Amino acid sequence: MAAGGPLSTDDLVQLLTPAGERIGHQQFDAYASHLTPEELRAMWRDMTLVRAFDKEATSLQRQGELGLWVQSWGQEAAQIGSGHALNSQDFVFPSYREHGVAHTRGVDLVEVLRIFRGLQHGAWTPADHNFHLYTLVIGSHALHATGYAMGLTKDGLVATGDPAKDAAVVAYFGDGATSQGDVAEALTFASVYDAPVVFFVQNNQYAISESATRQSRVPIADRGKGVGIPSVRVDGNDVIASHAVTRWALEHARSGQGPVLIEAFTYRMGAHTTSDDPTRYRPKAEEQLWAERDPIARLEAHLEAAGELPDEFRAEVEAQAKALGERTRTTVRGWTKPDTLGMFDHVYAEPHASVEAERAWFDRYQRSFADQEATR
Amino acid sequence: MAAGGPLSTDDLVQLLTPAGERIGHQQFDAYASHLTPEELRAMWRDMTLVRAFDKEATSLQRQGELGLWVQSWGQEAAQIGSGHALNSQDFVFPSYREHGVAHTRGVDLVEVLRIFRGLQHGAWTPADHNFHLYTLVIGSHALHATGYAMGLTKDGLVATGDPAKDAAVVAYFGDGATSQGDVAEALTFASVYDAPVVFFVQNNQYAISESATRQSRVPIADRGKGVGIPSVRVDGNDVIASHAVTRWALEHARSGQGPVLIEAFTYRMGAHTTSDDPTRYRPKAEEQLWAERDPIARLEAHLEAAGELPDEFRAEVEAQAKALGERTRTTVRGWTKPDTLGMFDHVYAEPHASVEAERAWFDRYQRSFADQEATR
Amino acid sequence: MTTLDERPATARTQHAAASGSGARAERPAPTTMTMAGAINAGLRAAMERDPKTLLMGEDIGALGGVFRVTDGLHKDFGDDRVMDTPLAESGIVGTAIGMAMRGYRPVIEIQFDGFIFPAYDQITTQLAKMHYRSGGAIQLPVVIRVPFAGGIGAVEHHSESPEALFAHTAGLRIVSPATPQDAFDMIQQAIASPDPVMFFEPKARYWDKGEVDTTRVKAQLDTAAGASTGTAEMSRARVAREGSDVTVVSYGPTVRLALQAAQVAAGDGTDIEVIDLRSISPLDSDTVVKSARKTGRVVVVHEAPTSFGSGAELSSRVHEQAFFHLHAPVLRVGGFSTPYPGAVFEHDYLPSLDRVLDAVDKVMAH
Amino acid sequence: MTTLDERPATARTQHAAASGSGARAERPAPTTMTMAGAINAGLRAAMERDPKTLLMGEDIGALGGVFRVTDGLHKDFGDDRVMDTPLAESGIVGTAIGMAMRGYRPVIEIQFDGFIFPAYDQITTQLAKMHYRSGGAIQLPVVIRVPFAGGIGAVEHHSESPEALFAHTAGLRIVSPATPQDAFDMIQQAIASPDPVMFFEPKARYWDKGEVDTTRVKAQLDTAAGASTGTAEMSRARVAREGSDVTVVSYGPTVRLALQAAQVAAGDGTDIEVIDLRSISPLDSDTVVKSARKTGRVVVVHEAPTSFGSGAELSSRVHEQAFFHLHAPVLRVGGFSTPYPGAVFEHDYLPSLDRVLDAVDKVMAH
Ligand SMILES: Cc1ncc(C[n+]2csc(CCOP(=O)(O)OP(=O)(O)O)c2C)c(N)n1
Ligand SMILES: Cc1ncc(C[n+]2csc(CCOP(=O)(O)OP(=O)(O)O)c2C)c(N)n1
Ligand SMILES: [Mg+2]
Ligand SMILES: [Mg+2]
Repeated sequence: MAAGGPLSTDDLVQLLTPAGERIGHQQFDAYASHLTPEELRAMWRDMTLVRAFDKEATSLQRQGELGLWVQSWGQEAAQIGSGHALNSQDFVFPSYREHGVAHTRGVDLVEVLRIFRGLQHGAWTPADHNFHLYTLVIGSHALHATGYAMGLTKDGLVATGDPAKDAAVVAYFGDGATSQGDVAEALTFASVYDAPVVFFVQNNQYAISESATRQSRVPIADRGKGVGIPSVRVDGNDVIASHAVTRWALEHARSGQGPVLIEAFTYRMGAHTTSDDPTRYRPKAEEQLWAERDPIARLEAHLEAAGELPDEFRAEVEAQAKALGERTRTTVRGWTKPDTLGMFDHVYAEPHASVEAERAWFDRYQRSFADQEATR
Repeated sequence: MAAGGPLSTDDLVQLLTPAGERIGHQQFDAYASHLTPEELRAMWRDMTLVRAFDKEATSLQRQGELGLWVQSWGQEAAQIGSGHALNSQDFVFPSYREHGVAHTRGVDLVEVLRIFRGLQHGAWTPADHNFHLYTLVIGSHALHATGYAMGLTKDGLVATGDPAKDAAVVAYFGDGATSQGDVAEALTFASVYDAPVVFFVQNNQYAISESATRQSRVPIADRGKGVGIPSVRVDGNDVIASHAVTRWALEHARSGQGPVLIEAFTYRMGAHTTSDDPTRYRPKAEEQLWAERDPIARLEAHLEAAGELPDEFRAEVEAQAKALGERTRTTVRGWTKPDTLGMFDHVYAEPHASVEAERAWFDRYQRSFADQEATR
Repeated sequence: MTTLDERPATARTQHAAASGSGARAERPAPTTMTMAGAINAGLRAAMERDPKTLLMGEDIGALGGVFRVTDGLHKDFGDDRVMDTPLAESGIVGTAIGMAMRGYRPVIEIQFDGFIFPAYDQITTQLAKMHYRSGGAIQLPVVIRVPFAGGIGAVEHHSESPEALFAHTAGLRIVSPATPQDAFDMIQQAIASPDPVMFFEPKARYWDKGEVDTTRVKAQLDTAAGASTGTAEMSRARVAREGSDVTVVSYGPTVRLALQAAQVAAGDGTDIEVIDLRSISPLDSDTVVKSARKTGRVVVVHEAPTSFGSGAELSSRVHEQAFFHLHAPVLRVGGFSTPYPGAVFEHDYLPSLDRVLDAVDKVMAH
Repeated sequence: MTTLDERPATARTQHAAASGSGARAERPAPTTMTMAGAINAGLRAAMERDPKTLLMGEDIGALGGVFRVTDGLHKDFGDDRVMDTPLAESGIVGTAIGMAMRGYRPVIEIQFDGFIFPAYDQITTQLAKMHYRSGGAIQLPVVIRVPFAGGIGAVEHHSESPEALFAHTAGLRIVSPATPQDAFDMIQQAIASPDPVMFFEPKARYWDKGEVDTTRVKAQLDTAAGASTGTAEMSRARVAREGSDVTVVSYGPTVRLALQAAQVAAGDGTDIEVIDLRSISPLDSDTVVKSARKTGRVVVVHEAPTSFGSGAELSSRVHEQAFFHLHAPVLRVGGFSTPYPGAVFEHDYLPSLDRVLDAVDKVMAH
């Protein structure tokens, strides 16, 4: 791809070099200056836990305990960095790979696996975490995020001057999603209504097998220019930079200045999902190159160089990761199939004749087997 | 609307001042320098004829001879200027208001009225004029245009070096259409596949009652920036400038350099359609202001100042306009309802059991009335 | 024009009883309204009832919508509650979903039937499924108003009847009023309902007039259980005319036609029972089956193409549940398996009085 | 796994006769293929037959599609004829329409059933109507391949059966193969057809194996009338098993189930005739009605929700045309009126052997 294309690494905001060295940035330094070693350690912990969980889920899928698993491997910095920039009153619309963000919103990662075990389509109550359900239909939720943000404005929760009140929305989606008409319409609505929404694109360079060059001939961040939305490209493997630009964007949105588009340039280190086979479409050398740019290792190098990653802390996180892995295994294996009649629940909020009739029929039908059993 | 918004008149390419004075332009002068007085008169003639026809159709609708009419009034310069830039091998995808372009493609304007009399949905054979049917579903045809252009590339009809062979596509649509997901997807496909397509947006400032500020907070031309498509804003009431930028864009596309987006800034001088009532949503003063910027008057002033609009020519065009009006009236009034069974034709290219059965049933059913009549 | 389809006596009394309102004594005289006027009044009442109710659509503000159904509302409720949107139907439905998640009750106007399809994905995969996929945690009380069906001599894409294309998807309620009274009541019940509702307005009936009692639904919706009662009520079919020989079932634009057919047939000694379904999802097949068991003959009428239309579902259910009571198979009278043709053909394309009577004759032949 | 639904003897002989091919003598031994392999081979044959045939979709190039149905084709035909597209279904269908206008025959892969809806407007208002609105001047030979239906334990949106949502729209042909042989033949007939065809591939059957004779359809399509003959042939139902007591009608994924039911019922002394519709639009109701007149009892099986599904249309037509031959009403066995549930429930949700046999028992009770 020519320079300036969607895989270009020019103009990425960076606050940590790949070697872990903290560097300055005229605009965004201010949004990272509050980060204490403790907070950086918290990010490192979150990234490490999410990756451990991700691995565990992958192996549970291999063992047949899950139907599918979607890894966030490689995208932890973009997710945890941005997730740590959120206030509790902000609302998030994830795609399906945002386990890192889910974790920062207090969603129990283990519960997420209910979806991938086929028990239910949504596995948490969005209002409890200000974190919407995963959306699998690419791009659809960008519009929901925009509408929710428009609602925040109507509710008077933007530009109040009270930081404990001002709220914004973040919509996460991928490079591939930016080709969808719905995402374009979301950008249009957001800009026209000045909605307090941050579009956070994780450009992980692939939409399943397709390179981001298949979606755009310019950087994905340019999509903002088409509708007058300010945008920024950030090194998505740099957790500090990802955090800083998101803080900036959220302040922009919460203060009534309208939407922002962030492109976090990163890499999907694993397969698209456990059903995918990346050897068919990308060279091992590329994977290796990006393995060397591991986002967790980068923060680790930074903290170590500063002497801020003591062994006790490492050990503590390691133990937590292990415990999470164990809890994941035992919980998932303990899940049993719920009552079949539950399949008919919640189709509507009010009774609907077809659903009621079919539920009643199925109940009788199921019982008829039980009765047959009983009379044998 | 703030400066820089979609109603801004800054940065419009102009080659004729509103007073009709020919001015220079660094980039685009070269694309107008070939225009002889004769060619300018031809444009004036076309604009005048199209407007006369438009008026005639409007009064036919008032008389109940047409179900609806969609005026092109006020947009003649954008349409005739760009239409005159087309080569015969280029292909056009119009929206529903492009009567001016239709005329330049050799479509008999009177035939267009078949659609508005409810006789048929399409009233010409697209391949005969390299002019597709009107499309009423806003924005849909932008994708067809892009696909057609991709086909031109596959056919080796782009960048051949032979100007008689190189071809491109022009898709016409309005400011409102630019909000549709389909238009965004068309821009994406066109840019990624470097399709030889020119997106020609007539920003007539309204989508029915809605101001263009409801669709965008930046100039519509900026939509190109989002996907890396070069774009230009032109004074759409300046026929010479509209012509010049379209020539440039077509050469760009035909020579394999990919798509272009043109925003022609103009004004819908009439109602949206004969069903519309603009007094409900726009001030008379605005209409008057734009009446003073009439695109035909502008070219007329230019030609007159140059002594290039002799009375005989005026008289000739006037006679042609009158003749066209008369032919329109008599032709339209002469149209009778075609055979009802034709309603079942062309649903499929190959026989389809449901259509065949229903046609046969309807035939019998209709005949049963005739039989009843006969036996009375 | 006075409509033939006003049989308020039975239907209204029945409703009043159902809603348990005791306000009959103080009920003011009913007003005459067009259907468009009744919807306008219903929207206004809903907006006054609940400040979270807002309208979204193309040209619904200053213009009042291309059919003027929202006339005056923008003036009275302002930009914030009557929102002219960008020209993007998927965007309208998608952002409405987000607003509903934030506690609003968006009422969308889609300009014409043929322009609902760009929003099809948002309606089918998002709006319809959110309550289910969230295990009941998220309600989306979104109403999508669609002026639909033909008969007005319009150009392409302005006369379609796409209701069956939505009824197959669980999670949506699909209703269509046939009278000003129902239009007034049902739009308010639809807005009050916690479920997404597609509200199909028979545009050819917009200017038909009828008496409207504006008090009944108000009393209903002001109660705590109003949303439930209202949802249940708009989901029930209405016997628009009682009869004993043949049941003619219809909804929306063609109910008037069914009543005309009944009037003509009465002259020939055939007593037609006319059922106005009002709701397509749920489909109140119980009411139809009851009638079918009585008359033994059923004809279904709608404008949508017969093939794979909602009449197919109704026909199947009546056969399944009343087979041994039927003297003849259920017949369907609908549009043909072609795109909606040019306006000069529309009266050939659409179900006509003759075609309905022809079907009635056929079922009566057994 | 060997499939139960292979009855090539009758069906194939019938076809060979229909196509009038005299090549029987030199016919090579049939090959064993999976359905996915058969579609792959059919695509390859179509691409070799006509250089204007090209493939479009997400991940169909280097990856070979998420089901590997286009495996190897990108390698052999290159970027220009196997096009990985941007992630935008409306864009794929819309640009395919433009390419078809320019003389190409695009074959689109939609990755999963649940992702067809963003393209719904282009399919319904553009692809389906162009031939009609152009008065026959524009043909759009576009094929849309949709891996559909459930049974593979997938997450949301990956197991849906949306065929009825397209069958109601005139201008589209809707087909679905149930065997590798039909998959191989029908994909080529669909591509050769001058009409737009939606080709629903039962994804749970992709890995079922069967014998495929690769010569017959070749001989057919190489003739001048091949496109017409092929279109007509893929539009006809196939009697997959002859029987005298009950007709079980199905298509695509559930044909195997119908044949299993027939086998089990045979043990109980009930002789089931199994009809594989193959085409949903047009619906070959003649073949079904003929069978219904013979057996007097009909059960329709499909995975899509029963309500407003294609079974409703079939049931209505059978009643309309064979009412006085029926001993019992036509019964339908389908999915429920809920969104497709979580994978742990899918075997409760989907038609099962027990549910089909239960319906057979019910119609046999009369
Ligand atoms: C509308 C729609 N089309 C197709 C798919 C199938 N699909 C699932 S993920 C995916 C790729 C998404 O790529 P991207 O947006 O870059 O996100 P990533 O998976 O890389 O995080 C595709 C095509 C889908 N889920 N939805
Ligand atoms: C998908 C769709 N939605 C709505 C409409 C109704 N409609 C017809 S024209 C129009 C306004 C179009 O505005 P614009 O694109 O600016 O074109 P103009 O009419 O000004 O030339 C609308 C909303 C439509 N035709 N198609
Ligand atoms: Mg990606
Ligand atoms: Mg406009």
